[in-house]
Amino acid sequence: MEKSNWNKRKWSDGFLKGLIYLSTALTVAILAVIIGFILYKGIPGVNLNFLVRNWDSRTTFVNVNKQAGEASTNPKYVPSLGITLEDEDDTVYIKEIESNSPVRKALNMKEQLYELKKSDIITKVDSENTKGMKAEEVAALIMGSSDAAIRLKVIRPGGGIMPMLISTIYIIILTLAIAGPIGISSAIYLNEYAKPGRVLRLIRFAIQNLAGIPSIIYGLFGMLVFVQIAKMQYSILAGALTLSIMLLPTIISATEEALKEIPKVYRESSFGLGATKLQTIRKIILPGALPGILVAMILGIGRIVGESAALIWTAGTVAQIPISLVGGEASAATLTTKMYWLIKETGDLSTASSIAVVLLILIIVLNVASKLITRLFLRKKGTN
Amino acid sequence: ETNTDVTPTTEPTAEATKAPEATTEPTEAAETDGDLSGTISITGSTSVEKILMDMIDEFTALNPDVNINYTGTGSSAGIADTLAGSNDIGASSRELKDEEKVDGLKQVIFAYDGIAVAVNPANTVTDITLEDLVKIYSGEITNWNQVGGSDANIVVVSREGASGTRGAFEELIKLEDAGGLVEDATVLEGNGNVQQSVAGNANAIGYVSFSFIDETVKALTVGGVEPTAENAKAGTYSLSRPFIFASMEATQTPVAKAFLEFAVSEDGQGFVEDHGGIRVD
Amino acid sequence: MNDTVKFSVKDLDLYYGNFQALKKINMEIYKGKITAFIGPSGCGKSTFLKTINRMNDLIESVKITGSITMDGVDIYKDMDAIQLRTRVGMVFQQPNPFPMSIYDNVAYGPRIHGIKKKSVLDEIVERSLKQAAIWEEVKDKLKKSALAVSGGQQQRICIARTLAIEPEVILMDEPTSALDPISTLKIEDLATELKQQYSIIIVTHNMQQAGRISDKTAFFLTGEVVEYGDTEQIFNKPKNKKTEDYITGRFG
Amino acid sequence: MNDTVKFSVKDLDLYYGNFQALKKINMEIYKGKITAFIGPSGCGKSTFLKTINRMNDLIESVKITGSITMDGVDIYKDMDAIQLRTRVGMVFQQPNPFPMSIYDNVAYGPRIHGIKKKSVLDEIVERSLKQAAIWEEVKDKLKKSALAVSGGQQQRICIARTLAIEPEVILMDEPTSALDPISTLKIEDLATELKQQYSIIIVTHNMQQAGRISDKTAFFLTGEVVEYGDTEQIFNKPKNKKTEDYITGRFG
Amino acid sequence: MKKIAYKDNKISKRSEFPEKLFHGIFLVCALASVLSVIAIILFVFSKGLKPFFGDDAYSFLKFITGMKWDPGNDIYGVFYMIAGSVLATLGAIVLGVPIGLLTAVFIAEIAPKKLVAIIKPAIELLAGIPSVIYGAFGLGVIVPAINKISPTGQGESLLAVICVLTIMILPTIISLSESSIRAVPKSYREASLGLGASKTQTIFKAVIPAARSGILTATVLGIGRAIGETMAVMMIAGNNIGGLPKSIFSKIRPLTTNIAMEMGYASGKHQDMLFATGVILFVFIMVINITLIKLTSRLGSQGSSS
Amino acid sequence: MRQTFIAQLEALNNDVIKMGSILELSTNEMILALDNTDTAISKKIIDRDDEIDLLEQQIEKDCINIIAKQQPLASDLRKITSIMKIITDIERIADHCVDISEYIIRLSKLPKVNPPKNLSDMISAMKKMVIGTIDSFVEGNLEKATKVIQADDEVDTYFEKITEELSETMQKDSNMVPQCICYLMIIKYLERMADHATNIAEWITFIVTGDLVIG
Amino acid sequence: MRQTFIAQLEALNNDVIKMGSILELSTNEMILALDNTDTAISKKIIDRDDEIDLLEQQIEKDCINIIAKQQPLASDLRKITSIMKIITDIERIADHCVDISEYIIRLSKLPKVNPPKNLSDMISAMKKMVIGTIDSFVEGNLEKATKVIQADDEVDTYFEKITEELSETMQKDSNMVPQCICYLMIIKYLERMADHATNIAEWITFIVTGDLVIG
Ligand SMILES: Nc1ncnc2c1ncn2[C@@H]1O[C@H](COP(=O)(O)OP(=O)(O)OP(=O)(O)O)[C@@H](O)[C@H]1O
Ligand SMILES: Nc1ncnc2c1ncn2[C@@H]1O[C@H](COP(=O)(O)OP(=O)(O)OP(=O)(O)O)[C@@H](O)[C@H]1O
Ligand SMILES: [Mg+2]
Ligand SMILES: [Mg+2]
Ligand SMILES: O=P([O-])([O-])[O-]
Repeated sequence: MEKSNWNKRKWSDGFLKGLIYLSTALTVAILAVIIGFILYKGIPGVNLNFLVRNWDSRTTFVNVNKQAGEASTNPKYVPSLGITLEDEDDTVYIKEIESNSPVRKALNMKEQLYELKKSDIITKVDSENTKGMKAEEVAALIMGSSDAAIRLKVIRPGGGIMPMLISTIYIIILTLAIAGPIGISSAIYLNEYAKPGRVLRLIRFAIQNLAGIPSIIYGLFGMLVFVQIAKMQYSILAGALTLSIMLLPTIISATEEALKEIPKVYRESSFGLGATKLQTIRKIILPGALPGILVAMILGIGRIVGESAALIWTAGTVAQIPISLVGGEASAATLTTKMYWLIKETGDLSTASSIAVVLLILIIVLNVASKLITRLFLRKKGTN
Repeated sequence: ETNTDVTPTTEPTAEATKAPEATTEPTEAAETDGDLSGTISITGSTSVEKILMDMIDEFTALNPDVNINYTGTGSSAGIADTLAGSNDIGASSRELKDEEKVDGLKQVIFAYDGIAVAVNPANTVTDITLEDLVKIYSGEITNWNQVGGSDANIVVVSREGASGTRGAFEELIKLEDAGGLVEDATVLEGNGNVQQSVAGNANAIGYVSFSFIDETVKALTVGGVEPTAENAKAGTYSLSRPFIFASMEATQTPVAKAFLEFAVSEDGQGFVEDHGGIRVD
Repeated sequence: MNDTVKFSVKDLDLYYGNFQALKKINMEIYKGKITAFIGPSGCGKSTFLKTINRMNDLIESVKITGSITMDGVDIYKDMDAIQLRTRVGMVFQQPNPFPMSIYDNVAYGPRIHGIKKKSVLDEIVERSLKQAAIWEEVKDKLKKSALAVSGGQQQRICIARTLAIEPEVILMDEPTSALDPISTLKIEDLATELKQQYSIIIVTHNMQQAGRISDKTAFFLTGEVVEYGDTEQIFNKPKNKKTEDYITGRFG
Repeated sequence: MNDTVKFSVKDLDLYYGNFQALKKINMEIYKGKITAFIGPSGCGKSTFLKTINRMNDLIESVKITGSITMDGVDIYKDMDAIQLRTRVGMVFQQPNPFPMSIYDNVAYGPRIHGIKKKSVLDEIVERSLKQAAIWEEVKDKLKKSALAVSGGQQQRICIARTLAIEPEVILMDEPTSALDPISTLKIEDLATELKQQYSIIIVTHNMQQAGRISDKTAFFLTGEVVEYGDTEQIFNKPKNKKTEDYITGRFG
Repeated sequence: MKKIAYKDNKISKRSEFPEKLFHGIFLVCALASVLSVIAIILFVFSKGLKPFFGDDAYSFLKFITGMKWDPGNDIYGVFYMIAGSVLATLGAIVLGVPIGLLTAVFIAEIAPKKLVAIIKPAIELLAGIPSVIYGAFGLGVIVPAINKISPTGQGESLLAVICVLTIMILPTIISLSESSIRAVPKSYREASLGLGASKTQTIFKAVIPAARSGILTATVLGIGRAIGETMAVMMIAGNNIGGLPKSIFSKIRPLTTNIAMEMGYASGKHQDMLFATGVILFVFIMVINITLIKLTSRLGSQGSSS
Repeated sequence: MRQTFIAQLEALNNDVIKMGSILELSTNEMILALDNTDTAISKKIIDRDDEIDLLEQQIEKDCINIIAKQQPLASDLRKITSIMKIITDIERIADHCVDISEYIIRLSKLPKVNPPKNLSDMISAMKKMVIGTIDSFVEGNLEKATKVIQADDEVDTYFEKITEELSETMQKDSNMVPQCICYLMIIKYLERMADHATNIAEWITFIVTGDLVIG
Repeated sequence: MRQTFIAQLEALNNDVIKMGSILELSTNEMILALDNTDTAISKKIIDRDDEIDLLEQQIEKDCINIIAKQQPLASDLRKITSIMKIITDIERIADHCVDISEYIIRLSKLPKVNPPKNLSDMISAMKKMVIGTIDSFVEGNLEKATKVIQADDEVDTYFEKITEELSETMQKDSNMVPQCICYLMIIKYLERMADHATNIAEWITFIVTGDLVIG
């Protein structure tokens, strides 16, 4: 065809190609900025303590039995307790603990073992406030007491996300335990049993709607029904139930995808070999769909981890490790809700970003896990 | 490793690491209260959180068998929970409204809080009169040069509709009479957001609890009066309000009662001061 | 030849909802022979085939009247569908081994029917694969995925899987249409081999294939059996004009 | 017959990475004839076909040596691939109309090449559909989706789509393997019709098809052209033992 | 040949009971979704519609057309929020769909495998990031940036919301578009190239049209995500208590934010009004969902025969 | 519809008909030549044989080609296989025309004698058969084919009669032996021609009915 | 490998060979009968013809079936089409054996005369040809087939010679005319048998080389 067309084509090709590259560059840039922002703000705050410590500091009174210890030249060393002290910003904390130190056998007010740890801050020795003292002074104070036992008021510093990590895991387990079986069963019903008709349409319509409802509405609903009407209070169960409903469509549709992947001929073959429906489901369909189901679960975990709006008003924002399913002691913040809370209440973007870093890592792990499962599955299925 | 490493700067726990100055004998307190056990659930105001968390920490240290949960849901919700019986104590950062004062509801004022008018440190304005403040929040004054600042639009930052702080603030400056909050005001959830927002915007004005004033924001003097606890307590600083614990007398547990007592005790009050609050006397 | 009737189909009508896919089918299918169904696309071949082992039961909208008897027993009234399907095996168009090892594929049927003993299973698997003329090719990789072999081999594994439940009849729905010519011939030879022991019914689009391997041929058109008779007669001297037209490519 | 050489292939080698898929192909393909490529699966038929319109350019790992000239011009050295492809149209195994209307499908090529005038397009569409012997069947539903017609019709629409760019050569890669016998015959007749105007190269698995419609046949085996000659000779009296074995089904 | 005895009555005796039982269990589970939707509608609507009935009923008209939200003074108007939500969503779609689609094109059609191996997981990561993080990002980066250019002197604005929402819907748009582009049969590409089209022409004239149903679904899902987004938006929208947005730099108060912001604090009628806002949001989402269902079924039927 | 195939069949059919009409021509001319012991016509007949041979070869090839390429079945296959047989018979009949022509030339070199009495009747019977076969092929007419088959007996009877007559003639007049031998051979060929016509008719029956009647 | 097809081709081949061996038997017996003017043997030959006819019909059917079902190509197709032709010729040769046998019976009823001098030579030449064709078919031996084709001339020469001899005999002794006519017919049949053998040899050439030599 003609030459002029030819040039016009080349020009418009180039333009469109340019747009494509531009868009991609933009997307990648955005991603880089977001990740960069999070890492820049968050990385400095991430360390072992951040991961393993409690969120809040915890004050405890302990009784410690002194031991016979040799005096030392180090004025910060307390031989009778086998610890070395250090001071900073008006506070004195334990810097080192000997292996046989009696503080390892410290007892709290209830005569329970409360082992002191490094970094624990000593704010009172017997009835003496240590505020403003130097380490040497406190050491002297302790050594000055002639009683066999000594009472210390100890503050274990917080600033860690341990409770949220654990709460998040609890909520994941609970939610999947509720939504998993229901979702998988639903998918099996829809894909294997349901006959076209009103019931199926209704169910599909319901699922599609569930999928579209914004999490804030789930939050409203969960707060109203589980927290208030069912009197669960802010609790992991209320949160998990809310999330379960929210996750149903995800799990159902991902499982259904996996089930659909199983060719119809497998079912026919199985029936053709005289298998019953249940046998076919158990022996052919579920094993075949297992990786897909696992991926569905991982997707679910991803959403649980990332969810905030539906959890804030159902599971609360308390940084504690829940010890029951309902009631006050079951209230718990996940990493994400805590992060939100942190920004809103304190404007502390740095710590929030540190949590975000942890979340990012978690999400990367989940993504990689789902990839691996899929690949493993493909390899199993493919030529080998 | 030191504790400052592990505790980021503006976090409640950072405050908590400072040893309380209380001089009461913990030993006695422990011995008298140590046999307490049970759970207390507290919901409500978020403004009281910092004070409350320290009180809880101390109280539970003294009473290891006591478990206290606090969830910051906002004053109104906290009182509503109390009325509905779904918590033990409701925390409020404002006076109870008339409709909330039902029979059997017992309120304990455990602190007063000043509300600081915060602007960006870069702002040249240092003082504001109550009248100007009302005009700014009602939208009558829109430029900083009307109150002695540079020629720049004022960015008005307020709190969400149900905030106790906002309720108290609007009440104290009688915003209602001036026509209510200007429509265009930025509304943010939580003191922290307000603080952040003001810190990030040279032309913003907001209000936060005293405890949120730090180097990132500057508190204006109101009618020439410094926003200090002393001034607030003395009544010369006009923007202050009570912090209240509300509970239903009939269903009150012994632990809850003990906690309420602790809150107004010397020990408890120590934390009030720690966080820029004003002790009740 | 041995002309025992295996299936006797009487006045069979089949509807998918309101659409009548089979119209008054009357046919006797004989033991130890290969019966081929030919006809243009959509004429009801597969439908009829599936009716024989009640695979259509799985489709909700299907309505069947008339009767099919196997060895004199009404398969719809007096026989359990699952039992029927163990007596009437089926091989499909696409080779469709399950995504398991070759061994597990062949052992699937026996296991379904409760056989657990390894030695018995081993024996069944070997016998079936031998019967399906694939033993030599796969005996060293029984534990490998059945999907890792060629299409033609897969199809023979599927046949072995069917043989493992010791059916009396094997239904094949275009078993070679997805295969290359060489694999096709292997399957054809296998079918000819197997008819000694099994009655075989095969649906095929490939007229020559029907001609090559079948003893009897039925020509279907829009749900009806237009002509049914000895394959030789159908291919050389069809009685019906429509059959002739179809066979000589003058159709449509 | 008119024996003008259209393509002249010289010492063509093609590698996919390290795997040599075509080995020293030497062949002259004639104008106005149908040339068929036959051979077992994987022997390189499609690869060679795609080499002729440089469709292989799109595959990263492909390496080609030797030369192909069209009307004396080296298609790899002295011709733009896109230009080449407008001169050498291609029809694929699966009918693959775009999910657009029939009209838009046929007008796709002309539009790509810058023709916008409705009247011109109308004319091209009608002419192409007529040439593809499908006009009568679709003229009343040109605005309907091209996917809404039967497979055989889809394939003819695809042929019309190719004709619309007025190619000189049409490559067909197993154009009927997805079609039923009746549609297959229609396409075959169409091909015979079209060779008056176009040179046609067709890959087919179906030996009889090659026999039926082609003038020349090339038999490929593991990347080599074993025998190339007049179709009649290849089918009645192949020179090479391997060709004979393949043709008579004694292969593999 | 040894006949193996598994053709006895064992099969028919294999009782029908487990089959039926499990059928029942599966059905009940499937109905859980229906139940959930009904429950959500029932509770949210009953609470959300309460203020408009009874003695001191609030005028629904006033609610739906209201330009100010001031619970303290018993003023509950949501129209300006609806406008804000719609504008923000629209903006996000207008920006996000083209960018996302073109990026998807890059990934699916142009990028070499190695690059895809980097970009794709990155975009999946983008999809997995909790919305709160986007909020933080918006607050920390976008708001200050807009602050610098905004005539209002403030960064919290419709523009900020659009930016964040655009970023948030990008992964949805990209990955759905990408998979629908990838799902376009290779044969379409071959056909187009075979007709002498260039690669770019092939992409825009053959591949994208063929993938349009997937792209549309992506768009609708993007709309759903944008309109329903809460936490990220809340931090950056400004959340003014009244007034329609006048420019891109105006603050808005999306419906979701209105709920989330006051939910914890509200009680009584105020709380009911938040549920009422939820009802409005719900209706919006329903409309989008039904559009989506209709669209996919129409496009689906268009794709196949008849 | 298989256009190409049907066209090929058509062409094949036409070729056979063409072969038949050439044969008819030769037969007629042969009769003429025999009547007048005309060497010129005889030579023409002999020359024409190549045409028939070529045609046979062509048709033979075409048949094999069609079988190879088109996979004919049922009636098509019957037709093609029958044609392959029919053309052999046509060619053979034509050959016999040539053979007779050669004897005519031989006769022309011998003293003229009266042809056997029944010869013309035999010829016309044979001619009827040949033409009958060609007609029945063209029309696919089973009846005509049957008639041809039945007519064979008539020709055989004439053959016996004429042999008798010739035997008597030779016994009577030994001078006429060479001529009589020629006539003997000619009637043998005529008889064979009728036989071949019968064969063709049988193949036509097969085409139409599908019943193989090989005798 | 197409097992079934190959087996079918094998069977077909065997049937043709079987037909050939029956023909060989008939030919040998016919020679014997002719030598001794043995009516008993002649009758046996005549009876045996049905067997050959049936076999021809069977093979004919099988060929059509194989073509219909197996789509033979190249050498396979050549073989099958050739076999279809070959069996016609074999059947025809067998027919001629019958025809000769009938003349033998006729001869036996006439006064005995000495057979023509060259008859036994002609017979052995013809026999060599018939056996040659069968051998070359069995072996697919192109050389032998070529020899058969060449041998035809020899038979033709004998035919001319014997005709001459018989002509003289009849002219000499008119009483011997009936017997001579019988011999004339017999040698005509022998000549035709040789012709048919030639045909077969030509088809065998086609099978092997793929070159159609129709004459
Ligand atoms: N599940 C079904 N529901 C409704 N109609 C069906 C169903 N299955 C098949 N049909 C219809 O029944 C008719 C016969 O279909 P069937 O599959 O038996 O044809 P077939 O002869 O096997 O065709 P093919 O050669 O294409 O496989 C067709 O018109 C088809 O559309
Ligand atoms: N893109 C590719 N990369 C690597 N190898 C390839 C590629 N395409 C084809 N091949 C290999 O090249 C060889 C020839 O392939 P080709 O597709 O040309 O075969 P074919 O003759 O067309 O076979 P078929 O009849 O199955 O279509 C095969 O071995 C195949 O595996
Ligand atoms: Mg079918
Ligand atoms: Mg190919
Ligand atoms: O959280 P508040 O104290 O503002 O209610």
